[in-house]
Amino acid sequence: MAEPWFGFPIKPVDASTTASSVDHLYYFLTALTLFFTFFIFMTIFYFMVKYRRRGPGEKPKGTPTPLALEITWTVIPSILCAFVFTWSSSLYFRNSRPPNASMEVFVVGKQWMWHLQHPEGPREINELHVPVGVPVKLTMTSEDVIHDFSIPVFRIKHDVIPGRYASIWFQATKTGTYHFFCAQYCGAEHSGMIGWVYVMTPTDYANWLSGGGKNESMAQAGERLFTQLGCITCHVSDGTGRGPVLQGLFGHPVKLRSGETRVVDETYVRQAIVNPNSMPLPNYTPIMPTFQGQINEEQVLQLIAYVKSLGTEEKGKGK
Amino acid sequence: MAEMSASAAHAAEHERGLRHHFEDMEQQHEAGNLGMWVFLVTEIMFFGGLFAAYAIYRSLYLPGFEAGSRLLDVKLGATNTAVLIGSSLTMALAVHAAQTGKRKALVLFLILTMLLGAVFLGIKYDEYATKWHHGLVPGLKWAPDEEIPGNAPLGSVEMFFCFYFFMTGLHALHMIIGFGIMAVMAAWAWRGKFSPGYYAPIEVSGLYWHFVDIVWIFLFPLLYLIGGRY
Amino acid sequence: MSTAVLEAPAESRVHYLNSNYGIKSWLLTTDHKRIALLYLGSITFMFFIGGAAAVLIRLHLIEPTGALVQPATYNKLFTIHGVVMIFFFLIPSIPAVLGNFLVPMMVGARDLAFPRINLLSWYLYVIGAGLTLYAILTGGVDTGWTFYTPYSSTYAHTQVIATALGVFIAGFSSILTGLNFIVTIHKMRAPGLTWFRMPLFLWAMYATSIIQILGTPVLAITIVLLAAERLLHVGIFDPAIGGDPILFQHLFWFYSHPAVYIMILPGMGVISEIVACFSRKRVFGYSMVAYSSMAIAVLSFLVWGHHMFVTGQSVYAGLIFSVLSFMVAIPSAIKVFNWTATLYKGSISYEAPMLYALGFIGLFTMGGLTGLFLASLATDVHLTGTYFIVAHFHYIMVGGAVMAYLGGIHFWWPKITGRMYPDGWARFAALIIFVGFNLTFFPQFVLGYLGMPRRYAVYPAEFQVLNVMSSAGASILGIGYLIPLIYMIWSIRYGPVAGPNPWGAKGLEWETPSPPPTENFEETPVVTEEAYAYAESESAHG
Amino acid sequence: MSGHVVPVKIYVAIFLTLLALTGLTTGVAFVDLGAYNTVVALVIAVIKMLLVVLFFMHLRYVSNLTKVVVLAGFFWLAILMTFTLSDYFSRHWVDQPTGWGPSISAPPQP
Repeated sequence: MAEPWFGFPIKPVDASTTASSVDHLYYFLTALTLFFTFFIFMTIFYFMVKYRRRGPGEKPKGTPTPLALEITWTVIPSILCAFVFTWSSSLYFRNSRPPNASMEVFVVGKQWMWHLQHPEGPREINELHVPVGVPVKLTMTSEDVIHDFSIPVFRIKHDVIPGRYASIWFQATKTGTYHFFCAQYCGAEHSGMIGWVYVMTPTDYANWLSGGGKNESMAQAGERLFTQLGCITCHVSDGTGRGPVLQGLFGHPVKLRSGETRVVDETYVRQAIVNPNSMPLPNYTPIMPTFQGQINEEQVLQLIAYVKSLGTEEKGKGK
Repeated sequence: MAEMSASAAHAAEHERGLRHHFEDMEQQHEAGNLGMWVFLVTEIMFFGGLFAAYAIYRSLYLPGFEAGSRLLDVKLGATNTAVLIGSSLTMALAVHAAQTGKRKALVLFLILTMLLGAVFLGIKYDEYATKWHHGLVPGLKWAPDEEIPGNAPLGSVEMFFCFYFFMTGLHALHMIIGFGIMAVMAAWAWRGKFSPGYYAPIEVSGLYWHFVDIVWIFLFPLLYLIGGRY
Repeated sequence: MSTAVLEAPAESRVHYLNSNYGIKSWLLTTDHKRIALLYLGSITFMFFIGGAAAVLIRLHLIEPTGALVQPATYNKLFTIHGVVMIFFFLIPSIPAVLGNFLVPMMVGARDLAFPRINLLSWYLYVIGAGLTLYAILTGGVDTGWTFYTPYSSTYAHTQVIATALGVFIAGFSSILTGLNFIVTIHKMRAPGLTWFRMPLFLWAMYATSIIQILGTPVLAITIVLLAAERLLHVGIFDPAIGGDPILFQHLFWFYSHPAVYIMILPGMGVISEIVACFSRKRVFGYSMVAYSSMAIAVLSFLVWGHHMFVTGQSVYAGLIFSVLSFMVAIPSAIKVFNWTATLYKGSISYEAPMLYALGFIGLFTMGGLTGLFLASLATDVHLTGTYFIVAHFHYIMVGGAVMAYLGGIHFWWPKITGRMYPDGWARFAALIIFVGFNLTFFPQFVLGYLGMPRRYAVYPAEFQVLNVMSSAGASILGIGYLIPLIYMIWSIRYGPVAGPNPWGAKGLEWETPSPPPTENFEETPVVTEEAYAYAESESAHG
Repeated sequence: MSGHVVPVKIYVAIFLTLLALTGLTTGVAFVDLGAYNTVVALVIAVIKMLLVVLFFMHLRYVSNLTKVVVLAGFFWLAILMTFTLSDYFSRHWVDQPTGWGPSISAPPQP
């Protein structure tokens, strides 16, 4: 997965829209490093030869410290740093704002494997199939310790933390098969948490999706759970139940009893399922039992997918 | 070139209590005092880590923290605050007695300080025992048999009690260490080790004791009072 | 060197080494110089334990499938390497050995302010190291030196508590050393030694002590909380009751980022001394170098979040930490430029300490500049958690701190022991270490850019070439470290007598015999001039 | 030796003030002031701390150096608190970057 340079691996393949922009910054920083390293080495070397001691009792003359010089070599690095900071931060901001209509994949890390699930249903272990040219959002959480989902050829990574959701996105630009890694130490088989990303043409991807036979989609699985766990008895769609109506809820702001306003996103729904009493709502008695320990992270994700499928408001519509 | 000063003949006058590497008592006293203050700064940071964590979790899990706070006995907390302030007074008076060379008063005030410290720890023990009885000790005996005020989430209440025991436990540990130091000081004072010219150990121990008092001055409102008791 | 003249008196004179004998005279000593030697012995021991782990790591990584051990064992190896090298070698190295020996002498005092506390801090170090070794021998520990929760608190099945306790106790050793230095520098300076006449080594030790005092307690409480959580199976980092693993990282890095400056700042102080002495010049921009040490001490506490850019820390906090991380690069850059300028119009000679110092400047420059990749958000996302981090960190710590430590040991060795080591061998070793070091760690930059994650016991075959190069370099580096060990020990017995000032250096420590008498100076010195008055007509303002 | 001897009267006065403040802060805890309960409790605690530090611990009478040392301690505590809290308080500002569309659908077909 490296692009060889005279047969020598020196640069990873860039296979996402993010990769090349990160690489440009990387090249600039490398040039900066090389320039200053050479500059310092050469200056030292020159002084070493020119001002070598010529006799045992030699006493050099003192040199004054010109303030202008001190200011110069304080200001120049500062300007360079400010420049790199601005460049890098705008890039980072841009890269953390994905384009609309991303496709979504859910990732659960556990010691020591990756479970991935597509909303349409297909599940994968240590493999991720995605189409080229489509923005893909990964929503990730962990069953146990901190992991980190890292795809070097896309130049992205993010920690995967138990108890909350993290998300990253990418848009692949080259078909091929690439490694992804766990990049946060997670125990004995940490180095075994490696998998493959298959970047496919959209047609191939469509074939792959439909090739798995009759798959239950995540939302359907979530709906089944919703009934099984009895959620349906309180969260009634006509508003007569003891719990809030979930239809059209996702993506909307809600006001909590504490006065705080939160947008119903993945993290919110997860918290509402595993620890409902931590965020009581004004017009409801907090009677919902906690589901912590009764369902695993993948099932939580399925429930979230179901809540999402009950209708969302398109937040990005106006843009 | 540095010259050797002819005047420094430190070997000549060895005042009582002066260690050989200091020039004079003034320097030794200032060094000891500064050293203790620097040590107290490390103590600020030591407790500071806990206080920072407390601030974060309190902001995240307010209902649980308020409920946990209301499960504490504010009367005992306030009594303990008064007891500890009293021990700070006796400690300050002990330093005063040392400065003015009153040996018996010094011993008396040190023993009073220890006594008040013991009362504090006794009350603390009683509080811990009650919490144990009600199953409010995370990790060791967590099965609350009291009604949780405001129906707050149990996990957050448990988190509050983690902080309660870590914070008060570390504070109590400091009290116990202080108790030991006071015992040594009282013994030394009894033997007449101190004089108006040499009382640095008393002063420095006093600084430590007052610091422990200050930690409690903050723990009391943070744990007992700001729980929406109205 | 005109050592022959001084040979006779040095042998018959009473000094700190021969003033009394026996185990007790060492284990109960309160003499800062003897305590420095106790530290030197114990730290060297720990260095070779950590080094042995490093050798096994590099051997193991020659094969993509792992040449030597099971992954679980490999995880213990890199944890041992990290814990031992950081908490038991790098942090105490220069402060506890050279600082202990030199701070009282440089301020012109007979001892540190609190000699018994100084001895206590050595015992704490030994107890902490002992506990950690016990943990290693009874099953090891596999959390990485960072002890991240919830792995360390809940999932690891190894000796986490014993190791944590060892680090906790060693932390107090570090605190007490810092406390001693702060009080000594404030209260015990000789008459005439104003702040801006102090050698830059003292400024560096002062700045280091500030970090030790203010940072270490936060690590201590964090470790206590971690151990308690492990014991009680519940605690404030436990996700089951809403605990946030990222909070652990905040508290951990609040200490552990400034801690890298505990490791490098003293090294910078050593380099200032050496460069000035061997170029016969006052350090260029003396006051800028002194101020930059203090600036680093403060700024180092404001940048810890750059270890957490990909953890899910808020984007805004990330931005703030990023800009502050760039800012902390500036004082380091100022130092490098000033050291280089010190050589200008000097009278430069190339004994071994100077070679180490020049090596330091070069490697530290590279290490510092590669830090920019990690302060910058967009590139950090790709590089963090990979071998790029490993390479950058080792450039600063091994290329920087260890080079400075070795340079300092070589520079003050004649003062400490009264003997000279063979300079030819020393120069040879410096060269070997420089070459071996670059061969070991430069390939790791490339490995990191290619995406190889750190802490991998086995790795995809595409990374093998660079790993083999790195391992080859490590074998050279390992030999490089053994050479000084041999000739230094040899020199204690057989080295030529050094005399009080073999380098013709300035500074109070060179105005007393080698080895110094127990009380350092016959009479309290009075300082009448600025530091580094080497040159003929020093223009006194700078 | 140059230790400052504080009159016993002052010690007793400080002690009584501290007791009164303890009573006050306990009493205020039972009055509903909304968010200000916390503020009042902390302000009173800070006042009590200052009284102890300045008089019982003689900080009023010692050198500026010691005062700087103490201030440094609190300054660094403030660094720890503000920087850590800044992360937690700003996490929800842009938890999800804007622009996530409804993403349960299949990718657009070419």
